[in-house]
Amino acid sequence: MVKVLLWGSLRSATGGQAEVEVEASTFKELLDRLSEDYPGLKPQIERGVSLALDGVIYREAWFTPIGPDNEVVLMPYMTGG
Amino acid sequence: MKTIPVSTKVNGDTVEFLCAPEETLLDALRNRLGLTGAKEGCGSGDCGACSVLVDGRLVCACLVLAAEAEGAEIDTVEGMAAGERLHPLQRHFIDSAALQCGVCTPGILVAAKALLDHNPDPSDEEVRYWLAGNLCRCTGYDKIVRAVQSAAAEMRGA
Amino acid sequence: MTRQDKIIREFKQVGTRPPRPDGIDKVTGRAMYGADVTAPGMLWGKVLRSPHAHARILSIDTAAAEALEGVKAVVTGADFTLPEDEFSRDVAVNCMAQDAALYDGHAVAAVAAVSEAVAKAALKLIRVEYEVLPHVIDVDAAMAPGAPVVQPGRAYENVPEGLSENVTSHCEFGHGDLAAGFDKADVIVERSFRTAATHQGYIEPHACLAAMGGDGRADLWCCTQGQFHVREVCAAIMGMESSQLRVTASEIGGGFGGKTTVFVEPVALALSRKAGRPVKIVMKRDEVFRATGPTVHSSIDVRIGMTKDGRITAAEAHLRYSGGAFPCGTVDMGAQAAFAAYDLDAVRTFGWNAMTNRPKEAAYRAPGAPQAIYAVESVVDELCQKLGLDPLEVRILNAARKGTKSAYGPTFDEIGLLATLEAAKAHPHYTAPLGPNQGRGLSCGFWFNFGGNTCVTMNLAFDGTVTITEGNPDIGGSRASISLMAAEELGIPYDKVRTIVADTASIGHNDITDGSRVTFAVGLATIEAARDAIARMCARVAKIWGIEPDAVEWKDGAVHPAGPNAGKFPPMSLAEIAETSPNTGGPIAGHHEVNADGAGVSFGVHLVDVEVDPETGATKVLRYTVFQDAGKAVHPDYVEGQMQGGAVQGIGWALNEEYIYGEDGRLQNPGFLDYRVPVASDLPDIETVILEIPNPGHPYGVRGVGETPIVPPLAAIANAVSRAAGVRLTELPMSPPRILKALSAQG
Amino acid sequence: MQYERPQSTAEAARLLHGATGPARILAGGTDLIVQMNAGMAEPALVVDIKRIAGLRDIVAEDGGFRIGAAVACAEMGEHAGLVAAWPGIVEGANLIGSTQVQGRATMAGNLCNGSPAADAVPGLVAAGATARIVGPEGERDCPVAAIPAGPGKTTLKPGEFVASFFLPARPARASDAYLRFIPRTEMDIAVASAAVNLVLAGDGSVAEARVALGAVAPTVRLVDPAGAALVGTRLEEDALEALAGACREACAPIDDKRGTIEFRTRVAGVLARRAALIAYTRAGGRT
Repeated sequence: MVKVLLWGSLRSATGGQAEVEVEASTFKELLDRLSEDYPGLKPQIERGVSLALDGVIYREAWFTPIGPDNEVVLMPYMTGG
Repeated sequence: MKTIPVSTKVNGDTVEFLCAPEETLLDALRNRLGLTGAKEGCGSGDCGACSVLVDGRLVCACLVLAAEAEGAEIDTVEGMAAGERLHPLQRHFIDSAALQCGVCTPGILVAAKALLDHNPDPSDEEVRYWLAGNLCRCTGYDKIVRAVQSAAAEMRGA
Repeated sequence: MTRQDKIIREFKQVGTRPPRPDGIDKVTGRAMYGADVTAPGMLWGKVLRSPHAHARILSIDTAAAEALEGVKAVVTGADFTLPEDEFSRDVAVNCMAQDAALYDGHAVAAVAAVSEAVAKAALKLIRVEYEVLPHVIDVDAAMAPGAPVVQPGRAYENVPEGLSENVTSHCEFGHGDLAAGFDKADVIVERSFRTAATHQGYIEPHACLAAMGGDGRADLWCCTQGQFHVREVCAAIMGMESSQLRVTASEIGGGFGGKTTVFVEPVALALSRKAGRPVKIVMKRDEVFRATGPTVHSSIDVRIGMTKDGRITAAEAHLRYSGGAFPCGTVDMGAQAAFAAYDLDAVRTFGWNAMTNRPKEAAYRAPGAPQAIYAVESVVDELCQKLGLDPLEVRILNAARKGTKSAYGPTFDEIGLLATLEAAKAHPHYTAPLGPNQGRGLSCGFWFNFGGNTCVTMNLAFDGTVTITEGNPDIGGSRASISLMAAEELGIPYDKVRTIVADTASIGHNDITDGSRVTFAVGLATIEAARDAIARMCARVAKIWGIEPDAVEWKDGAVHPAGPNAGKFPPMSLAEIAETSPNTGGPIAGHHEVNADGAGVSFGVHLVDVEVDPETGATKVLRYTVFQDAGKAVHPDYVEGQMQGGAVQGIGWALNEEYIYGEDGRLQNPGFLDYRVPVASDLPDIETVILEIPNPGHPYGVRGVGETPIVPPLAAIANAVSRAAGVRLTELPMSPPRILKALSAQG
Repeated sequence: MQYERPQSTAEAARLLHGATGPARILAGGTDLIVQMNAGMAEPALVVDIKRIAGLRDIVAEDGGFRIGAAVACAEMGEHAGLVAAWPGIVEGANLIGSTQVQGRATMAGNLCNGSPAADAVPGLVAAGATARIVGPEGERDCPVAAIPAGPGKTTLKPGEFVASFFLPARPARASDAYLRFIPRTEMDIAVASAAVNLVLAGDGSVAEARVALGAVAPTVRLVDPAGAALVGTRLEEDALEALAGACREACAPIDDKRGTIEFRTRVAGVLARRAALIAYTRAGGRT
C-alpha cells in the first residue's frame, strides 16, 4: 500500500480524507486504483494530474515505480510558458 | 487603383518597382523587393522593428509611403555588412549576446549605426534614449547597450 | 531514472560563451520569421473580428465579400468541425467564434484574397448581425451572483453549488492548523491585491502560411513555441491525421508562453483548403492585443501571521483569477506557487477561476505565479516593516530548504533558495546607501520547471562533424547551449556541431518550448544521444581492432584501448571513426527519446532600488540585481539574458503594463503606444548573479531558468515603491496616477 | 487614393481645392500614415508637401525664424541658432515619439493633427508664434493659438494648409522651456504638459511671461493668469505657487486611459513650476 497525499479540493471526493492509501506499484496503477476507489476523482484524473514522488514531479510516466516508503503527492497537471 | 512607378536606391543599388499609392515603404521592401530584414512589429511607429535610413535619416519604414522613396537613398540592415565582413555593431551584437529572438535586432542595428555615425562616443544614457523607440522584449536592453558601447569603442579605435 | 547516478561538474566547454549559431542570420536580416516566407500562388488571409465584448451571432452574410474580384475563399464558424475533446474545442472556438462572440476581437469570419488590400476590402463587405449581450470584464464582478454569464455549463465538478456560472474551477492546497498558527502570531497582516492582465508583448505578431491540397495533406509554416502541438491541435480542428500535416517552425520573434497555442493557423488551413492555394495570415498588432493570450488578471487576499522575531506562524491566500472567456487552470499553479519559498507549519491557498469577456488566456512565463507571489511577498514585507525586521533576514529565517514540506505538498530535494538569499545578503547592493524618496525592495520568486517529451537525433558526417536534429523552437539561445552540451560530451570543438530545429515530419514528438524545459530536457536527451553515438563508435573501433567492445573506452573525444590488456592501439578520434564508417557498417548516429522528468524547481531573489517623485508619482528604477540558481549555466550569456529579460518584463508589469477596458467592454489600448512595455531609457543596467546548485535530475546538474525571473519583480518593485513613498501600494500596475493618489490619501 | 507631390504651395492649394474626397497633407506622415495603417483614415487624395521649395528650410526673418511646414523635428534640433533662441520649442518638438519619428514628424503636422496633447504646440503658443496658412484664397498669417479647435479639429478652412511658422525676434534675456509628464521616459503621449516663455528685465525680474498647458483641456491653452503670476517676480516660492495655482485653475481635463482629472490637474501645476525655473535659468535669471 502507498499513501497518497491529495490537494485540498480533492478531499470532497474522498470523504474529507487528505491522505488515502491504495495498492499500487506504479503511477499508472495508482491512477487506476484512485479512479476505482474514489470515482469522484475521475474527472480530475482525466483532465490531467502530475505526481510528485519524493519531491520530483512526474507528469505522465505510467511505469514510474512507487514504493511504500516513497512520499507520493498528487498535483494538478502543470503547464508553463 | 493606380500604381505608382518608383525609382530609388536601396543599399547602393538602383531599384525600380510599382507600388499602390497607400503602400508603405516597409511593405514595398518586404513584399516587392524581398528585403525582409525590416519587420512589422506594430505598424504605428511604436516599436522600431522596421527602422531604416532614408537619405541618411533614421525612420520607421512603416510610416513612410513607398511612393515617397522616389529618388531617395535607402539603407537597410541587409546593407550593413560588406560582403562577408560584418559591421562592428553586427559582430559585437553576436559576441555580447545582445540578441535572443532577434526580431528587433535588424531595427536596433540600423538605429545604433545611425547613432554612432553622428555620435561616435555616446554615454549609456544617450544610447538608451536614442534606442527608446526600438522595443526589445527578450533582453531587458542590458546587453544591447553593452554591445553598442563595445562596437563604438572599436570603431573609435579605442 | 530521474536522479542521475553521476552529475558531471567539471567542464571543458559547458560554461563558456561561444557565439550563437543563429547569430549571423539574425544580424544580417537573413533569418526567416513567421511573416518572412512566401509561396507561389500565395493568397493573403484577413480575419474579421467582433467589435462587441459579448454578442450572439444571428447571421453572417458573406455573399458580397465572395463576389468581390480577387477573393478566393471566405470562412466562418460553420466551416469548422468542432473537436470532441474540451481542450481542442475551446482552442477551435477561440480561433473562430461559433454562435457567440465572447470578447472584443473574437474572430467571426476570414477571407483569402489575391492581395492584402483586396482581403481588407472584402472584410468590409461581410455583414454580421449581432444581438449584443451584457458583458463582464472584472473577475470579482464575474464571480458575483447574477453576473452576465460568459458561457453556461462550464463549471468543473469541484465548484461548490450556488456560485455564478462563470466560476469554472476551484482548488485548495496546504497543510497544518491555520487557526492555531494565527493564534501564535504577534502580528497579523491581511491585505487585498489586484493585478491587471498583461500581455507577453513579443515583437513579432503571429504569422503563418498554410498550404493544403485536395488530398487532405497540408504544410504549415508558422512562428510557434511548439510545432508538434500546433500539428496536434490543428489536425484535431481540421479533422486530419497528424502525419498528414507537416508543421515547420520559423525563427520565432519572441513567445514567452504566448506562442504555445494557435490563433490564426487553423483559419489559414481552412482558407487554404477552400481556395486550393497557399494562404498567409499575418496578425496586425491590434489583433495581437485584442485576440491573443494575455495573462490572467487577478484579485487576491493574503493573510500572514508572524512572531516578533520574524517567524511566520500561519499563512493563507485566496486567489481569484480570470483567464478570459474560457475555463483556465492557471490559478492552480498560482495557488501552489504562492508560498513555495517558505517553510510553514500552517498554510492554505484557495483558488478560483472565473470567466470574463476577455480574450482566452495564454501562458505567460511562470503562468499564475507572479500574481500570487506578488501578493504574498508584499504582505511579508509589510510585516517586516511593522516589526522593524530586516526583510532579507526574515526570508532566510523562514526559507524553504531541503526537507521542507512545501506549501503545495511534496518535500523539497536540493533547492537553491537559501544560497540565493545569502548571495543577496552578501552583495554590496543590499547595503548601499539610499537617498531621499528612494526605497529598496526585495522579493523571492519560484517556478516548478518541467521536462517533457523530447527526441534528439545526432548524425555524424563522414568528415567528423556533427548535426543535431531537435524539435524545440529556439527562443533564448538553446541551439547554442545544446551544441555546447553535445560538444562537451563528444569531446569535439563547439564549431564542429550544428543544431537544427526540425519540422514535425523529421523527428518524433517534442513538447512545446515551455516550462523552462529546453536546456534541461533537450540537453539531457542530447547528452544521452551522444552517449548512444559513443557506444556505437566504440563498437566500430572494437571491430576494427578485433577486440571485444568492452575492451575499449571513450576518452577525450576518441576511442582508446580500455587498459593494457586490451592491446596496444593508437586512439581513434571521432573524425577517424566517422571517415571509416562506410567501411565499418555505415553511417553513425545516436538518438534518444524520452519523457523527461526531474526538472528541479528554481528559485530567484531580486533586489531593486527606486526613486518616487512625490509630486508626480513617477517611479524611476535606479538599480536592479537578480540572483538565481541555474543548476549549471551552460551558456552563461543566455542565462543572464533570461534573468535580465524576465526582470524587465516584470518591471513593466509592476509599473505600467495593463489591459484597459472601457465601459463598453472594448479594449482601449491595443497597441504599443498605450500598452506600455519598458523602453531602453526606462531602465538601469540589470546586474546578474548566477548560482549553481546542481539539479540531481540532470547529468550536468542543469535547471530551467527562463520563467522564474518574471516572478519576483512585481513584489520587489512594489516593496521598493511602498517604502520610498511611505505608503503600501496594493494594485498593479503602480502607474503614476495610482501612486500619486495613494500619496495624497496619506496626506 | 491619389498621391501627389506638388512643387509649389499654389499647386498644392489647387490640388486640395480640386479634391473630390477626403484630402490630407503629407509632411512627416507620423500621424497620417498611422491612421491609414489602422484604417482610421482613408483619404482620396494625399498631397506630399516635402518637395515644395522652402518648406524644408529654417531661415532667419526679421530677427526671428521662419520654419517650413515640412521641417522635421530632428532638423530643428540640429539648428544651433534655433536651439539657442527657442530651446523650449525645440525640446517640445524633439519629444514627439522616437528618434525615428522625430526624423519625419513636423510641428505643422503635430499642430494640425489637433491633439490637445501635442508636444510641439504649447511651446509655439507660449512663444506667440504665427502660422502662415495657404489656401484657395491665398496666404494669411494666424496665431498658432487660434488654430486648435478641439480634439482632432482645427480652425483651418477646407483647402487650407500650414506652410510655415514664424517665431519672433528675441530680446537678450529671454528663453523658454517645455516639460511634459509621461508614464515612461519616452514614447508616450503627454498626460499633462507645460511651456513657459520668459523675458527678463535688466534687474533679473520677469518682464514678460507666457504659459501654455497641454493635455488638460480640449485644446492647448494659453493661461494668462499663470503668466501674470510671474511678471515682476524672480520666481520666488509664492510666485511659483501662484503660477501653479493659476495653472490648476485653468485645467479642464478628462479621465481616460492615460490619466485622471485629478492627476492631470495636479501635475500641470508641478510641470509649470519646473518649466518656469528652467526657462528662468536659461534666460540668465538666478533664483
